[in-house]
Amino acid sequence: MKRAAAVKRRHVLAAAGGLAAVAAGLGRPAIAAMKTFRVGVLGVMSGPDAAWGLHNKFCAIATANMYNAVGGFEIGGEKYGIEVSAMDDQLDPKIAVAGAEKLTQEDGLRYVIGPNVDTTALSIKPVMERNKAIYIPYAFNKTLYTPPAENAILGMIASYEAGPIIYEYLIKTRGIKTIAFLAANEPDPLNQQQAGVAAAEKLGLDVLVKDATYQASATDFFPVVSPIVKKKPDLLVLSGVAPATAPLLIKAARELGYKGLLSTETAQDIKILTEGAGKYAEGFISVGGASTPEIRSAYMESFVKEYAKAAGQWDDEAGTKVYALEMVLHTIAKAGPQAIDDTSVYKAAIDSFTMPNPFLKSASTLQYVGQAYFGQKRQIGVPMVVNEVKDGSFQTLFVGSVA
Amino acid sequence: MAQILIDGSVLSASYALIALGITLIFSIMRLLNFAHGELFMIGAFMVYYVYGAWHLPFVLGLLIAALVPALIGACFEKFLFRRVMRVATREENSMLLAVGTAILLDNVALFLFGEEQHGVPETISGVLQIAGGFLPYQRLVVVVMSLALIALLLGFVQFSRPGRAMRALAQDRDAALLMGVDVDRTSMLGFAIGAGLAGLAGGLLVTIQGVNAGIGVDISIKAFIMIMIGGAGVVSGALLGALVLGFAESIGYSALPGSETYLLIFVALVLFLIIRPQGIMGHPWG
Amino acid sequence: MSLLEIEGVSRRFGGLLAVNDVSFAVETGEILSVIGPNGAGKSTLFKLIAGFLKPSAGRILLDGKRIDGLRPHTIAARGLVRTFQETTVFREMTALENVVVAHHLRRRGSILAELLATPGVQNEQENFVANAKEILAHLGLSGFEDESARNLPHGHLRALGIAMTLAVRPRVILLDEPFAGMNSEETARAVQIVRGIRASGITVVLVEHDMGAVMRISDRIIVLNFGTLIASGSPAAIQQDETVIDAYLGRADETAAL
Amino acid sequence: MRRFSALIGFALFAAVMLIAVPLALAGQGYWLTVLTTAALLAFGSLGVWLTFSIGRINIAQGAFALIGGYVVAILGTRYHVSFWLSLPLAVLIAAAVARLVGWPILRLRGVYFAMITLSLTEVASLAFLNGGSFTAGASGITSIPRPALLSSSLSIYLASALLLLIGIALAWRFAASPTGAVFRSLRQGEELAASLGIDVARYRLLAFVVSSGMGGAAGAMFAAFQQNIFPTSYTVNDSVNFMLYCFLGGLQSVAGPVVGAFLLVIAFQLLSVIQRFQALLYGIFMIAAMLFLPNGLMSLPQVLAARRHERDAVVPPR
Repeated sequence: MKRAAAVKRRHVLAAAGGLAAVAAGLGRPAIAAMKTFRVGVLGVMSGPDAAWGLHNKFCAIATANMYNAVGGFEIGGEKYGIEVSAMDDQLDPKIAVAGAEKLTQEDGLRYVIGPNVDTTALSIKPVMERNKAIYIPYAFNKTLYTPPAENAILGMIASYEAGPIIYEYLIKTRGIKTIAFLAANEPDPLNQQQAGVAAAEKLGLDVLVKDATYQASATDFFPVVSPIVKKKPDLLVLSGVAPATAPLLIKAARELGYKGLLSTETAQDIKILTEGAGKYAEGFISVGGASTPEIRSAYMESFVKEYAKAAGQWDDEAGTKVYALEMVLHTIAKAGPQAIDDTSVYKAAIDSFTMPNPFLKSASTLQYVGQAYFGQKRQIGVPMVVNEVKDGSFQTLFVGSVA
Repeated sequence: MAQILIDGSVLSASYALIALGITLIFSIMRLLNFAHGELFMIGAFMVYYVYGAWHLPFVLGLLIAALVPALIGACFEKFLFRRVMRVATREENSMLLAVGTAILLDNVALFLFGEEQHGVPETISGVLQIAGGFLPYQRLVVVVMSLALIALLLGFVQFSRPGRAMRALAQDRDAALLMGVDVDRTSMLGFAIGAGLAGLAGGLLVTIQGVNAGIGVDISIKAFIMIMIGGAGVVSGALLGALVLGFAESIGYSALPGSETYLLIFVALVLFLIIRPQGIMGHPWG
Repeated sequence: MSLLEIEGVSRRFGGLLAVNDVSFAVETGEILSVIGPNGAGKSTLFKLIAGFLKPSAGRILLDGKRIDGLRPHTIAARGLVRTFQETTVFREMTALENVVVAHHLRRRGSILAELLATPGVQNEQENFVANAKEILAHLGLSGFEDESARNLPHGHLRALGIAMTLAVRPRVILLDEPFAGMNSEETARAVQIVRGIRASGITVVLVEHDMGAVMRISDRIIVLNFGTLIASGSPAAIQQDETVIDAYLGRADETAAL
Repeated sequence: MRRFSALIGFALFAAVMLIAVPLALAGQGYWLTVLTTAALLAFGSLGVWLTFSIGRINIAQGAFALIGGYVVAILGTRYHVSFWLSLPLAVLIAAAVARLVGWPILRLRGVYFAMITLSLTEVASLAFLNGGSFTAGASGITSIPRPALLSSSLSIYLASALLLLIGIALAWRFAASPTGAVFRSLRQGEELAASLGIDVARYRLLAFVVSSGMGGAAGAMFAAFQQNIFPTSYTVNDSVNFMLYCFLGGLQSVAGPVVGAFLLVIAFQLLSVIQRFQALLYGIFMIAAMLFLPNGLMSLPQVLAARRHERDAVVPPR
């Protein structure tokens, strides 16, 4: 069945604008004269889940445009114009493989941002490993990042990393003792559910419901939720819930008389939440974009403007994806120009790399993390912002980070 | 237990509108309306815009949720199906055309409405508690309105002149022609009413489930399941199919986690069709 | 032992007894007609014999072996083939292809041999084509071999239907209203064809409304009314039979009254 | 004569697929991948085409591709069975499943058969989703070993192209053989066929089993080439697409599904600008085809010829 997970409104005109922006960037004579660094974006850019891939694309374009506007990005003493090649994989593994082949072989790219989910990321894994091309998936399957695989870098916080941090915070501040988990029967949510259960047990929580699932295409959640809320857990975790489903689950739980806390480890959309669940959305805890308004730097503000120019409007959910191209560029700058064509040079530089986080007001550093989960540093250490819904909008509960 | 009964009734009542619509079109046109779920989705979006976004009365939203899909249905019948069914050399043609209209509507909706999930405020808030089960008033509203609409439709088909023409057409196309039924107009009306029912179901359910542009396929599949259970083209079969599916879902979901429920529903359906290919109420076919 | 024996056959549809305890026998080489008013159960009887319906009670024997309950293709393989009331042919094939397909029971090649188009299979097909052309010519359809069946005139379609049945080489052929909708000239030709079939050694059972043709062609006639066999005998005897006249007249009165 | 020109066409196509394409695109993994995809989809569609020839609208091919893929995945990752052994096994198992479910469901016709086969696609997907550790559930099976001899894009492409050529030959021989004529007769009248001594149930089962075996082979090749398989690898949309390739190319000739699959797969890769409109274009294209070209793209020359004839004729024929 078609995935019902819809994320964020996409404007046709905005997309057309994005294409125009790429074309304009190419046409500029100043850039044509200098060397160019080309980066690929591969992800879902059409259909119901288009927002996921479009976020990656427009973030890359925004970063590229910002550097191109100031005469390029400096690598080894030379300025490079930055060019983005975007490919739509339609969330179809078959098409994703063709796209990966095109980007790595036909276009000769060594750095690709994306894809968005396990199925597409795992499909292109052999292609990327064979071609020794670095790629930055936003998918959580551990085999992508654990040896012998060495070319994938997780672009965001994995929900299995976020879970323990959130539960620990809630134990301390709200005194929760019992917990229940509910997930869609799909790879990402199920993995997150398992990881969440393991983390909760480690923290000494009493896990009342471990393996409740629902069909991804379900629309009425009363039958699914009612057996869970009967057990009255202190916290009900909606593992890896799709933004489209979250409000329906929240509403169902509350209408069935559930009084405890509700949380998820994935990013949500406030408009969808409040529209779908109304007053019931209050108090819902989720992981936010890594750049909520309260913590933005001036650089982030200008990024937001640049993004809006390319995409038509800023989208808070894109906040988790602003880091990818920035990290790639600075790591290459640190490793030296050979890294542009030889990713082993890049990988050698990963372990010791740090840079100040340009997107946050407060001083913090960006680095590669993931040793604990993957046995090697194959994750971008983006800050983890945890939100709570208050009066119909997100409020930052706390900012955490992963090792 | 009470909850299972409540959930089953809510699901069955709303599914019945979907099943009645698709079975009506089937009985008159001998056509499986693949775009039924898409018409449901469009109806849901109409209520979302009229009631949710523009804050006009819910009933006006429902009216538009019935009219827009009905108009689309009428146009499909007049400009596409009538033409193709007249010249078609293979019976596949009209079905493939229906698949085409479904794909078309799916994508037009994606462009017009975006892929974002939408919801509307409740028309009435509060939760009724009966025998330990929870029944939000909103769901009660959906059940009552569904039942009223079903009664209205059955009355229309039974007693009105166009309704009788539809029944005649459903029974025997040639005989209806001989009896002086305007076949073209009645077909168009039947398609429009069937599509309008789908839109109404969507418009009612958007208050519970919300809507996004991708739900069409799933709704269509549910509609197919219901008419396969009950028998295609038979009103009583559609109602029975809705009852069976609604309670299968509510019992299944509370007894079995996740997607096993639908696996069982499908397997049971295939086994059932082996024994009784015409469905419970249907006439033998195939 | 008769060629085809119907013994106490009944068929019930819900509460309706469409065929009620009918028994008769068909002898080798005869032309037997089944007549009766509309709804008398003639078509149901045909379907029962040819295996398209299963009897609720009774036995049907071909060469003394039971065929009731067997599926139509098996009964065809035993040598009993029916035609259809409507002019049923494969409309999107040419006349020749129609008759060639009807040689199915004589195919000997395995599917593998067919896919590889072995000389044996090719040979066999050539024989079928030659034979099909012969049958078509015999039924006055030469020149129409490569015409799509959909374009054939009505009368030729019925001839084509008979041509296809002949290609099966049956011993018994059931003709369902072979003369319906024909003018007298066409009927005369069709009667000749049916006689020709009998002359080639095939036993003929037919259901027909055209009394003139039935009386001319039949060796024997049986009459059904409300699913029950009410008379059987030579054409001359049937024409004198009171119950038969009543059955037909009764119906005629009803029709007139409507 | 017609057979001769068809042979020449087939030989030309084979030469292009096996000689010209590898020479021209040897180093270009991307295009080889696109053509591999097109070839495998075309192969699967040829099966659906066979079921069309008996008059059944088959929306189950995704289910059999899924079965084929999982056979290769499970045998390859857990029991280290060579792909060259598991490929025929995948075909056999898909065919066996088709034989089992085909017998009852083939009694249904028209839209009922379409609905039940569409349900089968759902059943397969849900069954693999709920298969526990045997199918690895929602997380699917990844890291399927590459088949021996098929380590490069070129070799995978060649294997797929060869498979497609075999598929075309198979479907073509079926269509041309007496069995093919029996298939076509079933589409036009099962009762009449039965009365002529044709075992209707057996022949329609044969078509469905062969079709599903081909679906299994396509899924097996895809799994080996992508090295992974998930319950969602083939959905109702994929099953519908298999059917659409046939229909849009044309149901009259074996070339139909091949033309349909290649044209649509390649066109949408070339016109990446319109990729976002792909599904919309499918929809419009289908409706337009139904209205103006009900016999598929392959009938375009005839339709144009008829138009020209109509226009040029001073006196209307007959």
